[in-house]
Amino acid sequence: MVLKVVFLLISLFTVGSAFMVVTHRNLFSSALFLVASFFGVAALYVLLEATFLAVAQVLIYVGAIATLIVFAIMLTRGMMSGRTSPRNDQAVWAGLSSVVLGLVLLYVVVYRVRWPVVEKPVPPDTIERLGSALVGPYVIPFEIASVLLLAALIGAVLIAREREI
Amino acid sequence: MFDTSTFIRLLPELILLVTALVVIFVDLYARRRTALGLLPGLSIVGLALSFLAVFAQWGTREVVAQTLAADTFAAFFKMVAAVAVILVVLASVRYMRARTRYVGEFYAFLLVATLAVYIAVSARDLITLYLGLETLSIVSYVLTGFLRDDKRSNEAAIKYFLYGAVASAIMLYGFSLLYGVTGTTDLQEIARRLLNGDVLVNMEWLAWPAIVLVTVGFAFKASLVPFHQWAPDAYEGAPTPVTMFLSTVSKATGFAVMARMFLVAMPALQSSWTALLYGLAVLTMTLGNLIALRQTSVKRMLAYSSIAHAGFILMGLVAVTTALGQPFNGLDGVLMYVVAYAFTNAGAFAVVAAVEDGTGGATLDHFAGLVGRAPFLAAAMLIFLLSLAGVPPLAGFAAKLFVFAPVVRQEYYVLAVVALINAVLAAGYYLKVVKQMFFVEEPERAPFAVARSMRWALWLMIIAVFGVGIFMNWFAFMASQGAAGMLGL
Amino acid sequence: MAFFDRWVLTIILFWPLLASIWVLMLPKEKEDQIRRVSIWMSVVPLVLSALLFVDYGARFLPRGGGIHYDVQVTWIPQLRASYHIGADALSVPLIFLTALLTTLSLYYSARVIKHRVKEYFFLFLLLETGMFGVFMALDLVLFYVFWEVGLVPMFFLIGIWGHENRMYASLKFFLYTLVGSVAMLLAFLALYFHAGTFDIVQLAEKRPFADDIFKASLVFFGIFLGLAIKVPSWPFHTWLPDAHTEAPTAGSVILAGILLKLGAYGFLRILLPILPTAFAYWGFLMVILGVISIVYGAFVCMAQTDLKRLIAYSSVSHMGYVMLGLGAAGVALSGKVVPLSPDSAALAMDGAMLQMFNHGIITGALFFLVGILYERAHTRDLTAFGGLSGKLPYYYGIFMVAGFASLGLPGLAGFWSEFFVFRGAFDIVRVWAAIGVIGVVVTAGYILWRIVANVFLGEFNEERWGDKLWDMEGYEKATLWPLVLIMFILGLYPTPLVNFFNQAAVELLTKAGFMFH
Amino acid sequence: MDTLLVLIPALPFLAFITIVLVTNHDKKLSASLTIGATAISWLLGWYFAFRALLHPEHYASHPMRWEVPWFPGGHSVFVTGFQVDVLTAAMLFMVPFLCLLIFIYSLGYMEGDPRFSRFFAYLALFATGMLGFILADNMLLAFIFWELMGVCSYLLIGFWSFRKPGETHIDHAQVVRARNASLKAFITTRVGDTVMLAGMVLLYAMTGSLRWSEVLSHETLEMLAHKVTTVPIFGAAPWATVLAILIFWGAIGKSAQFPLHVWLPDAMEGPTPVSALIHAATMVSAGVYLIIRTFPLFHIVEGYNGAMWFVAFIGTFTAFFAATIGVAQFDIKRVLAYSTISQLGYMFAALGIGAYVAAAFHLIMHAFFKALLFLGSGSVIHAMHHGHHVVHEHGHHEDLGGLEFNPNDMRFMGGLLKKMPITGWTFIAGGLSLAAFPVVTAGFWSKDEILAEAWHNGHFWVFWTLAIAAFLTAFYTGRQIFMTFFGEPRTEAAKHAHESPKTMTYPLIILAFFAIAGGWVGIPETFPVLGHIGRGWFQSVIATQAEAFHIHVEHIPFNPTPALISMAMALGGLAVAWLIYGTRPLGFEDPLERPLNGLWTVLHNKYWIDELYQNTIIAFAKWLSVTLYKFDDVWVIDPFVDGVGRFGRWLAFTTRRFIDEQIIDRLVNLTAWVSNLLGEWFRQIQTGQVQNYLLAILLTVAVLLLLGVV
Amino acid sequence: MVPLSWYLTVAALLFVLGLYGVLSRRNAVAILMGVELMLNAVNINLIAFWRYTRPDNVAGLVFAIIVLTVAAAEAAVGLALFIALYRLRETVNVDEIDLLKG
Repeated sequence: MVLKVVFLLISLFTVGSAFMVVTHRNLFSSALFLVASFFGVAALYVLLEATFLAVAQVLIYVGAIATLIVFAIMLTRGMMSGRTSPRNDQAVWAGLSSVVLGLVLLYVVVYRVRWPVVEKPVPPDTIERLGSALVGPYVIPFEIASVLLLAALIGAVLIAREREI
Repeated sequence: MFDTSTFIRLLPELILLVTALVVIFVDLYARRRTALGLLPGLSIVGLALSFLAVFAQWGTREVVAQTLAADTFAAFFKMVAAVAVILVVLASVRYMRARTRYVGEFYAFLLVATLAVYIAVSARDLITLYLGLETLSIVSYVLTGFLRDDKRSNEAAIKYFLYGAVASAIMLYGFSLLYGVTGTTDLQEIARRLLNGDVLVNMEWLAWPAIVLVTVGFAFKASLVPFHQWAPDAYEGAPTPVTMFLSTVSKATGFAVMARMFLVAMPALQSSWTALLYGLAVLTMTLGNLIALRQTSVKRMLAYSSIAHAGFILMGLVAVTTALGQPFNGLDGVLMYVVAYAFTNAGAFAVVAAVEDGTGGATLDHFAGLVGRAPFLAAAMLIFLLSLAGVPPLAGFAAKLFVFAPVVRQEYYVLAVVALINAVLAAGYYLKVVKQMFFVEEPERAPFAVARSMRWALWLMIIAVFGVGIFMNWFAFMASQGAAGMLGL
Repeated sequence: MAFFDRWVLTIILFWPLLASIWVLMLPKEKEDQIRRVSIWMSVVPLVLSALLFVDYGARFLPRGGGIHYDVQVTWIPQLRASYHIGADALSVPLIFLTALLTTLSLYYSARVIKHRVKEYFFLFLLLETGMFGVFMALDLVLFYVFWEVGLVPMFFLIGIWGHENRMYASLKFFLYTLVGSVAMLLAFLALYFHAGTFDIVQLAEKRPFADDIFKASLVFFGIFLGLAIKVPSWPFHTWLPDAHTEAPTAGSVILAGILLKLGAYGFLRILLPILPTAFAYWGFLMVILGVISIVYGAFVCMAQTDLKRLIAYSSVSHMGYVMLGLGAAGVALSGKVVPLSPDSAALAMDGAMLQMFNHGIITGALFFLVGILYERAHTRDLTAFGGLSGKLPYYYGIFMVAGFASLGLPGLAGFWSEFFVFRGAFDIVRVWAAIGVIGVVVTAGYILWRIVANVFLGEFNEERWGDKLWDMEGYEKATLWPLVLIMFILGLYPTPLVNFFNQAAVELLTKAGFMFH
Repeated sequence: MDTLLVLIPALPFLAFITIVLVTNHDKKLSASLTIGATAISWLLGWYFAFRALLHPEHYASHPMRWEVPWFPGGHSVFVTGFQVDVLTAAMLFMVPFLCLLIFIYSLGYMEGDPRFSRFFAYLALFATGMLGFILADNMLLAFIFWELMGVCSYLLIGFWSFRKPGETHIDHAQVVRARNASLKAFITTRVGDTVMLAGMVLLYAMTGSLRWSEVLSHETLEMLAHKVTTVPIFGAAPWATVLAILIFWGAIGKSAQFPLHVWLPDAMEGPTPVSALIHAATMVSAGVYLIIRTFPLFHIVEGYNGAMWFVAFIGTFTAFFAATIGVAQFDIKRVLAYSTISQLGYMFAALGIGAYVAAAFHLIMHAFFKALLFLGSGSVIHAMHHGHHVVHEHGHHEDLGGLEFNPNDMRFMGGLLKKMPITGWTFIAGGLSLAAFPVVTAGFWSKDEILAEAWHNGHFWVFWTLAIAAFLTAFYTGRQIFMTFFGEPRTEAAKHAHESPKTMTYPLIILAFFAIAGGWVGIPETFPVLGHIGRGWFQSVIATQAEAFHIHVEHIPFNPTPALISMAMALGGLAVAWLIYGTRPLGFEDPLERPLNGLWTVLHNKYWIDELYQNTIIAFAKWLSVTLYKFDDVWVIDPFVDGVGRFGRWLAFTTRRFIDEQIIDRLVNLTAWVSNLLGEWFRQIQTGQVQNYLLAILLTVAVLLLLGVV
Repeated sequence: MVPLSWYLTVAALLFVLGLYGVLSRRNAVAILMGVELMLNAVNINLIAFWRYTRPDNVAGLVFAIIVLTVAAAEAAVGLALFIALYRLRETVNVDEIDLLKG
């Protein structure tokens, strides 16, 4: 019961922050709300007993991605001022269809489908398992992910670098 | 679980990776002029070696490191990709040198993209599959936006990026649902669990959403209408060699992944995904062709044409029969089309690149009277366009034959008629270019020369286009083996 | 002899391709050499096809015809498609016709074409291979390949060397034909799936869809569309006037002389043997389309002021006889109408085949003649002329022969086709044949009233034409004499040709299950 | 020896080929070639003709023949060849002989024509056609030659249909008239021929053969007479009747019977020897010959015989109808043309009532006297032309009552008998024969026989109509003679006319002999007194042939009533003509013009049949063709797209790209237009705004998911 | 214990909100934030499914980690592109870049 209340609070926080992310006029505030939302998600992971993921979430999302975003906002300065509308012409349509999609998803995914839920505790050695899975069966994705990161970094540098000429 | 055999199986990928690194290092440490000459050669050698490594293992059917399948299906696509990228490299030598300083990185990225393709086409696990596709996407964004000082290139990359990010997120959502209902990410395993009674009950509601969501990602890669809209912009804005890559290799990967996903993981849901793909096929070919009719830029026209061709390829998948041993099973049509289309479309874009080099643009007007100014280019373009139109004895005909056939076999008459009309529509705008090149005479415009590497690439592609058309049997053999090898791993 | 039997067709087929490659390798400045090479190279298939004609006539015709000189090499083993070529009593004369018209066209073009010579001769030779291929192919895939191969060069011939409106015409030609050919391809695939082979001979034995008239009809109409557009039968004819009018002279000659025959040939080579039930079932439709083509085409001719367009429409009318003959044979085959004479079906087909050959010769000649006039006057407006018979007597004479042959004057080649077609059709589809007869009268009307009266009779416009028009030159005479001679010879003694075609007709009908009493 | 049959048509053909290819430039050589070849054909022809005529019993059923296999058809082989039986022989007696005479006549008539050689080439070709036609042993071959004659007729009528630069003796109006006449002739006869072609192929289909001997064998005919078919509108009829009527249409066209008679008068635009040969003696009578040849087919049906009735009706009507028109014509040749139509009508009427022999007899006789009349008129025209030329050179200008001078116009003649006696007298001989001047002339005997048969067989309508026609014939013949040869010359041209050269007059004399004496071979045995002279030789010979065809020939007894009526009509007609035209000087107006008033106008304008056709059938055909073409054009090129195209063409002067696009717009007409429109629409979707694209994804996914839920 | 469906609901809401952000925001960086929200939603799904259906199989966790990594890489490349865009055009408003269209 407590868990449920906690869950509700966290999720309200998360979803609320997310809502602010997509609606706030000020871009910088949006970014802050994004960070908040990421923290909320990390808390949900904790509730789901995926602590490693929670940590990773904080490290990667909050530490890396959110920072990157803020950097980008600073570099493309002047964009957080609310002089022009943050929303484009199709915002209404986008809202309506998002609501429709959301309702359909909720109807199908949450209401209709009976998920094969099993009542099992999380094995205590989950983190070890995760580690060995990453160098075992999932070694290829793991390696590829590193290649991807390398390539993405080189690419990002290549593209974002100041003009030399 | 890691032994020598695994390394041997992974040799093609490793070769690519090593080559990519070597290219970067050479670029860093060699003098610029040496590097410019050396890099394409190195890349081609790497690709060729990797091609040979794949070819040497033709016929194997085994699981490598749990998440990869070393089967003929993957091998087929890998070989197509390797050859196509070699052509891309050849076509980009002069083009890229004239436009950017970062030639080394360009080739390295091409190699990494190829590697991603290798992974994606052989992935037999949702995770690997996703990662392969995503790597390909991200590298492609970089390649598209490679000319960072070019507004169009940048715009193309941004659109591609945003579109890709959203599409892959949607696909991921679909993956997560699939994972949720089956509890596994292994494709074969998913298929097995889907046959389980309980799961099937759940799937009654989930099958369609899962298919739709998953398809968004693949359809984005394969640029199927209505998930195609990034393509014309990205194709037009990207450096032309990259467009070559995107419109052939990248697109083929989309089909490979889609085929594997649907055929391996979801045979139980065939009626659902067939219906979806049927609709997409009709939309794709019709819309692509209709819009292509109205284009004045040849590059953009070819972009739309390649969208339309995706519709044709899809026909093979729509009409696929699970009896993959027979000819005209549909899947071999996809393979045939992909190989024929790779050469042909790559060729057409290569010509566009050469024309851009020679005249500074790629609108219909730039093609006027091409036969007088660069007869070889005109002739090559003619051959490619005719092949795209499906005129025998060129590759495009073989391709059309192999995708029309399953449709006729399955008696999808509406689809057949739509395809028929589209074949004609397509010919209409191809001829527009032919007309510009041959019928309009522009005696006052000066002739221009074509780079030697480009000549090589074009000759290779011309030979390939004729080869696939005339020695259809050999390619059909490979394709049917490729198709037959996919199931059961 | 064995060598001849095995290789003659392959050599005829690919010789022009080799020649075209040779032309392609010559530098484009050496125009005279290109012309010489093309002409002389094209003589080889001509001689060989003449030999083929004689040889087949001597060796196989008396012994019951059949397919000979056949070669079969596996091509796509998975699909059981092969390089299977052969010739029978139907195709041998048509191969000869192709070779003849091509050589004459090349010879004529050598003098007339002065612009982008290399491309022209390259394409023309390529075209010849395509046409030969269709007449020889015994495999549907091969047939389709050659069918399309012929399309592209003609597209260029019209588009580059044509007249004012050439781009429109060439596109229209290409797209129209493509619609048909893709439909045909789909139908071929359906045949394949039913019978498991692309081989025409085997398909004819297996007779796919013999028991399912609905599906047979679907397939039939797929192929029919492709062929009828090429023939062209009303209402699929609308590409033809444009294409013929805009094409360069030799292009029109080949277009009318050979390419239209490819369609008709397909009816005989594919539809009749493979889908005899559907062919019989829809024979009546072909009759109706044929008759409409005849009458409609003829009437439309009367309204023309453009000389070339007139001849073009006359092709619609004349190819209608082919359709009528084929359709009548189909109706007879269906057994719904029992002809009074058992030979009628064969005679109707004889007529259709003869018309294929004769129309090639006659309309070919007419297009040459129109071209000759156009070269001098640069107008095709037939009201601009008058009294040319006095100024150009030689030209007048030749034109009269061709014109009379075209209107089916007995004693010239064209008569026989009409006679045979009507002989067969009157026995089978009496009323329709009777309507078709109107076309014969109108044909006389447009040839004489539109062309001869306007162009040749009346007064010569001295101010406008003065010295601009002169009589035929040596090379023009040399181009036309062979055709005129054939018109005369066949007109009086059609026997050699009828021997071939009758053999083919009897064979085809017998195999399709027609009972000669 | 029978193989030599081939030579009869082949020799003139060789002459034709040689002239066209080789000797065109040499007028004399060309003419001699034609005449030489025809002469040999004539000798050969007479050899065969007399062989057959002297042994009719044998050759009637066993003709001389030469044959070769022609072509296969299905499982049968078509054999072709030439044959001479008695009927052929009769024609073979007349045709080459007349050809030869007329060719010789042409030497003089065509002298000085720039295309003299060409003329003789055509003549030779015509001889080929006619000889081949009568000799052919099957209908198909006959048809080929039949059409060949049609072509020659076309070529020769239009011989003056164009003017070479610098050629002045032909005026513009004549060029146009000749051109139209030649086209009219060809196309009108082609109408009949095509119907006949239909009949022929049906006959072929029915009987499996076209050989006269097989088609007309008794068994075949019986089969045809008993098989019944249903003809739309007309109902059931025996095949024989249907086929006969279809074939008869060929004859209607060729022999210029109503309603296809309109071409023959116009055909007089051709040179006069052509009129004499083709449009009087041979080709037009080929139609009659064809019906005589196929008569068994007409005759076989017993009881009510529609075919016979039809032939009789057409023949009788035409005989009367054309005669009335002949009364009101001024052109000397046109009068003869209408008379030819009328006389051919007689022959058909004879056939229609079963008078087989009489028809054949009249055919031969008519050929002689009508050829004579035409040649005579040619001689007159030649003289008038010459006279006019002389007058013109001397600068005289005379008042012709407001009329244009025309050498053919009888109103400008008069008194020519004195100027050109040979022509005059021979013409009178021919005229009397045509008018059937009793007893002495050939025409009398042949015409009388027809009337007698009609009377005897009780066809009174036929009889009386023909009798009145005979009166009219005599009347207009008399009118012609009086207007031309008697009285005083009414113009300077007539005054200056003089006799034609010998090449022209000798043939006249020879023909005049036949026009008078020819009939004596056919005086009926039963005719009082004279019957013993000829003993009806001709009749008995032809009767043999008829018997071989299972046609019973009745030897009708002499009946004075029809004979007297016939005589009265002939003499009456001539007498009335003399009263009106011979007794007082004539002006430029016809004495009958005023009294007859409206009727005259009707007759003079030939009942406006030409105008009727012009405004109905031909107008309809033209309308149809234009409409269909518009339909074709409009249908192909959608009006809208066409409009766009035109607009584009206008813009083309400023920008070329525009027109290119417009041309592409018209790509596949409407389809292309629609595709382009759709393309343009869809192109609008591609806004360039990536978020629009993304919204499209969302919408698609939402819609698809909803589809799954619903 | 919290029912699975609750997590799924949160995930779906996040997903849709992210999507709405992507579709409605003009600023490219804001759009990227929307994408990140969507990816987070997917990760919630994955981990919730792992926890509730197969806690003993770590595939879901691995998948989530991979998604995290990819998200980072994607963000890097995307932001680099935006910076280049800003340099070229002085704007990062996505609805202002439409050179390529039609």
